[in-house]
Amino acid sequence: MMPALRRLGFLLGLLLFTLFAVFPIVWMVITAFKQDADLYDAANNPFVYNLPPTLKHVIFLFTGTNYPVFLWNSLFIGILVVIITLLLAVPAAYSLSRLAGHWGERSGIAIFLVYLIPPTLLFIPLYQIVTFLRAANTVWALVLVYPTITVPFCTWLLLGFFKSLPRELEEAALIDGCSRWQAFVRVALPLSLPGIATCIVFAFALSLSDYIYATVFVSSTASHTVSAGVPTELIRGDIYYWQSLMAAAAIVTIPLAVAYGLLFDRLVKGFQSDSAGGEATP
Amino acid sequence: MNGAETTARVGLGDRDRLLGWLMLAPSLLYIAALVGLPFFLAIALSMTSATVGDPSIHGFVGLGNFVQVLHESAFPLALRNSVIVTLGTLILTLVLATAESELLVRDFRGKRLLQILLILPWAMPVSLAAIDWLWLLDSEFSPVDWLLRHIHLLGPGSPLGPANHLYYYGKEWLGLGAIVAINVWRLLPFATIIVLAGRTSIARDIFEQAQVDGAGFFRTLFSITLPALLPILMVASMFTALLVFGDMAVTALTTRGGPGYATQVLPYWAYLKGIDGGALSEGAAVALFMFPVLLAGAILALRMAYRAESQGDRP
Amino acid sequence: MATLELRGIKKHYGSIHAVNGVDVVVAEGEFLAILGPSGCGKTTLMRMIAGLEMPSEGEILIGGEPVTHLPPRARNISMVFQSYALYPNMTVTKNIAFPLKTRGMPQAERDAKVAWAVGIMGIGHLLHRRPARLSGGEKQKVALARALVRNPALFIFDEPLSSLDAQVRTMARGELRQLHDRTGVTTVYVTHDQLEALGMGDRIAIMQHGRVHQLGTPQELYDDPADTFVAAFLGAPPMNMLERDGRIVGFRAEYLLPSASPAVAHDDALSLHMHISQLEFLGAEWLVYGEIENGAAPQKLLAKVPPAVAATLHVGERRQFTVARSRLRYFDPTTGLRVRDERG
Amino acid sequence: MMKSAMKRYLFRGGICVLAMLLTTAAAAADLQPAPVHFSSKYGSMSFPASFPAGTTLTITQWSHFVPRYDKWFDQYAQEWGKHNNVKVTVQHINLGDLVPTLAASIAAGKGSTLIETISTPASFIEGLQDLADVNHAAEQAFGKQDAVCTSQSYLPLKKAWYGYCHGWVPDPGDYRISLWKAAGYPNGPRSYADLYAGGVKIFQKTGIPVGVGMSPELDSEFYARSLIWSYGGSVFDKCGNVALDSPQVVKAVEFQTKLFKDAETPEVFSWNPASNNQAFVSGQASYIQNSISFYRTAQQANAKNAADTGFSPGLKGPGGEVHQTSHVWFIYVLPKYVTDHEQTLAAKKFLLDLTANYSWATRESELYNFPAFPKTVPQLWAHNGWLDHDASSVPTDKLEVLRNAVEWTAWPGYPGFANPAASEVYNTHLLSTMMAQAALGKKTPAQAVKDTAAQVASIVAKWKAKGYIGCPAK
Repeated sequence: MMPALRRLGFLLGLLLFTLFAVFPIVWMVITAFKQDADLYDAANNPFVYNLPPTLKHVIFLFTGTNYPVFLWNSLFIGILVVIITLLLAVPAAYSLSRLAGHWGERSGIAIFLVYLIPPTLLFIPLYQIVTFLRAANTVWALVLVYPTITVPFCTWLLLGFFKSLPRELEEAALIDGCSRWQAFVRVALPLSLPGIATCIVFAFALSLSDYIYATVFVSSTASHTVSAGVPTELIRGDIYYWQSLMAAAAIVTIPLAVAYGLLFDRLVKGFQSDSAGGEATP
Repeated sequence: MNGAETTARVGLGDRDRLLGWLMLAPSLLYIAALVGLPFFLAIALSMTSATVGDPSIHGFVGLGNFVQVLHESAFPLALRNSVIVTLGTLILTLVLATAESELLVRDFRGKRLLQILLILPWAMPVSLAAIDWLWLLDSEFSPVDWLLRHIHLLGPGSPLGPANHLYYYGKEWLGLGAIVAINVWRLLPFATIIVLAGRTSIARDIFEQAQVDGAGFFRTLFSITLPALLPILMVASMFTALLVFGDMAVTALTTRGGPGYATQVLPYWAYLKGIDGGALSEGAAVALFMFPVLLAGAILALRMAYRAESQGDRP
Repeated sequence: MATLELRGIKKHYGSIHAVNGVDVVVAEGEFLAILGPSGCGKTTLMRMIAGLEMPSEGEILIGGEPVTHLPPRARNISMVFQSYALYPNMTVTKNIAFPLKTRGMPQAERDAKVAWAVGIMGIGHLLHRRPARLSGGEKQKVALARALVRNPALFIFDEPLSSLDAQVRTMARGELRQLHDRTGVTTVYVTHDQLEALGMGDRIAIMQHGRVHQLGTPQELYDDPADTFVAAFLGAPPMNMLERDGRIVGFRAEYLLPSASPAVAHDDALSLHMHISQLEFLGAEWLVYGEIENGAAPQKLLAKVPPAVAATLHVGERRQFTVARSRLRYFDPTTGLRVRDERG
Repeated sequence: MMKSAMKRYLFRGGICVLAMLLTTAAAAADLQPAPVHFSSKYGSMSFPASFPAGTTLTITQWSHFVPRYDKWFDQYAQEWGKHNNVKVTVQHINLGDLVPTLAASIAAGKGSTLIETISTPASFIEGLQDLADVNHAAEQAFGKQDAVCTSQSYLPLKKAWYGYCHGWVPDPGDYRISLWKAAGYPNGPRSYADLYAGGVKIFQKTGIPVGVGMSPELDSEFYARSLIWSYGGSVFDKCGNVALDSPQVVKAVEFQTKLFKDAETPEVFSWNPASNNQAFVSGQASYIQNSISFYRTAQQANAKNAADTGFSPGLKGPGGEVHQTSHVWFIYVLPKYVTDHEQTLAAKKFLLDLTANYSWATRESELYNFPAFPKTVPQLWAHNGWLDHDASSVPTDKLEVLRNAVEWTAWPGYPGFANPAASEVYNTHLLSTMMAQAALGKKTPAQAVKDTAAQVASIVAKWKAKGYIGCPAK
């Protein structure tokens, strides 16, 4: 064995992966503080500040655009979507894994089928439905439709999770005086918290990332999310406000990455319960 | 003593079947109303002559829109590119995710920090990621071009020259490559998490056995790790494929389908035709072409996953 | 404490009959062991008693009251699972208190009850641990305490010793039985280990293919098996069985002894010429592996002999062995059922 | 056509004379827009002095390329609302989101009262209210509307005014003075032949390419049309039938293929609407066709560059013809889902009041918005007025070239009117794609034209079947 060579390969691998992940973001952060004259001079070294860095564009982002509103909307929508998703997906997953009999355990596939219908196909009729419900052009439109993306995903994830919990625990609870519902709430639910934590992160991330619904269902600036609002406000036809665009992306990304990164091992655990989404655990 | 206990009220919470349906019902109703119904509306729409100006479902034209769409020169390209982008992203993502999970399965100092750095792309909304890459691969100001020029790979008299720029989004294969790169970039953390989940749940003694048997790193990887990972790799591919195949933000914000239709993909073309162009029904028809492709892909992947898993179960 | 009555219990899953007509009455305070190989339906039967499954047919009565359609919590039973099913997110105290809490017992009363159960099980030092940090034996005690704490009408044990080490297991057997004797709670004990069943049960129900083959005291089952299945299943080693004169003759290994004098062959004993193929030391006894000519094929027999006798035996020799006629049990070769009152 | 243009020219001259007569030496003072005023009567339309309480008006429009305009407009809208007792809400969205928003609003039957599109909304005609009354009242009050506007909001076949166009934006050629001077074109290129000859020279010498796009975006679409028309071809005939497959169009595509090969880089395939400005402003393009918004930005960000920017009229084709697409049209539409009577009336009054105060719009957009009704902004045309004396430009008459822009400006649908097919062809980027396919060598110019013509034909056939294309019965 060649431990030294192996170690070198290991470090090199880590370095390459980190560079790939971080390079576009470093470039983003560098750009955010550049002066126009520096940015648009093709002869400049793009990685350094040829003119002193400026906070102008970051300040513009917060004072001259509705970015703070977008941030708030994204957060608001994200949190509500997470709540709705959990309210729908947790009982559904439990029901499929424990109560719906044999076909329920195999319904992982069926849940996947819901995914096969991409938003690009649905957004026109969905908009008619959203309007029928008088939610168009408000944040509620997005709160209403984002669970279409998050519920199947989280149900699938939790389905695996519940299946991996020993049945006896809930049966013990039944015998110890719980009804089935209480056994779910008092025993199964606390034990599935790692899975639920994963769901929270994924539901939030998916709702934050959506572009097409956010673009089409909401045109009022006051209701835009970061995802749709930033391109709308900072690409003004003839001009890309590159520095502000980059700042906007960095400001939303970096804190989330820290949060997700700290939860990294948790997220991995969230997927560990199950693999193909349908096989019953013995 | 017993008598008092048995009078405990028997309620809804005790009837498994009924409770099961009640717990499932909200999700089912929600999905039926907001996925099922619009899906059938979309199908209905695709068989009419509806336009954005008059989107009501009337004026039945049968499969006319599908025939019309099939005849356009953009269709084969959009289908081809959708498949290329999806498969390209899929293969690269899986290979890289497997490699990355091999690294991250170990413990080392600074792992926390590295996890934060590696998950960065996934924390960025896809539209902002696309804009980031639009700027990163800008035709004039790309720092990648600048680096390439500085190591004399680009520019007059160099291997990639003579131009001073590569014009990523202005070329067919570089454009598709860039779209693949963006998708790989943003989905790699997600795929790595899934693969890592599978990787860490492989029993340790298998690896120890392999070590005892004298298998090297690559031997172990190909004979032990990968076969054991197969089911979870299928799951990762499903998610990756579905996220990429249905996405239009990356294309819409970078190449816009150009040059010509060289990098056009089905979802953006559907959007362009249906919304920008106003031909709602034709847009719906294009979008519906995605469905059978996705369905076939999903069934294939799931079958493979089940087969791999049931084989793995056997002692 | 209460009686338990099972009347014509059946359970099918599709075309599979997991339990196929079981009638059992367990007396108040009785310790009933349900014994059978895996897949015999004992677990399903137990789950129906607990209320975790509904029988397809039949009735269950606890304390004379029908509970067939009641959920588990309304049956006032306690159950100790094979895996103990301790709630991993709760401390030992909380685990034990859980059944009381679900019944809405006030805190003070609850504490007293828990302290009582903890005292009985002698687990006072474990109270603040979580299940993950308990040994197998400790887990078992906690699970027992949890079952005990609320004075159930019925205890159900699902192979509670199977995950313990062999040494601890013997001890635990004794403790479990003592616990039952102390509390006097009617108990149903499911196991596939006959030592447990024989050692603890007031009566044993032996099950196979969803039916109870025999229900009786350990002694009855051992001495008078109702059919060839019981005879072959119970006892270590199982009963020797020979086909003779169109019947199956069975006898236990400990009754097969070398004849005192080779010439002796009288009416009261069955004598067999056996070729000794192996001798095995068991500690207090020796196990003799032998073969006899029996029609076409040689047949293997086992004898259990005291050391003194064993010393006279040698591998490879042929000896005459005898069994007292009173020790012989006859079975019908087609049905396997015991044929009674037979002589010669 | 020629005659009407001449008439307009004379008419404009009249205005100038009038302005000169009215002004004395201190002309600058009177170049100020008249104070904002609202009238309750325009032509045959009259409005209440004040709307009943609770009347609302919501307007969705783009984020203007000249940010100053938005600031002014929002303020103006509030002032208008206060004066007329209407609660006005203005939303600004990205130009790319205009069409989807309009589409979604119509599909949903709910949305803003007025939506302003920046190209013809003809393909939405089925979902829009007829605005004949407003357009007639405007003509009575403000004189004739420029054809570049009328063509984008009126469909003769149906006699339908599906929009109200209040302004448009010329699309001059923009050239880097220093480069073209060095190449021997001190006044910049004046014909496509100049563009090729000079462009190639500059590219070879400096590596700086010509910046006319072939990307699926609006600037490239404009350029493709300008080129085709100046070469004597057209996409449609006067009645909206396909006329694309002609030798002239093939010639135009051949020209572009050659220009790309000799004087452009592949970046032109990847452009978005901002790219040509960005390239031009950063000195990486010798010539682009674009409206003056980038110039306004450059004046602040990079004065040196701005000073080195010259404007030229549309380029002459081989036959001497000049046609340049208008860059932007400001067209308000009133979707059919707006049914409230007061709201409808308020919307119509808003449109007419805006036109009455258009000199503000033109000035606050830094001369980006040209009036649909030229009479409403006399300051623009006045001698020593806004165009020939733009204080921020060096020299101050740099924008003078725009004065006659209306004469070399055409529009999608030209020589006929815009129709839903023209709009669909434009919005799905068929022409820039055609140019790109030929330039990339994927197809021969002739084949590219033929295929695209077939595609256009199927779109035309579809709309013809719906009765939106054809010659109006005389």
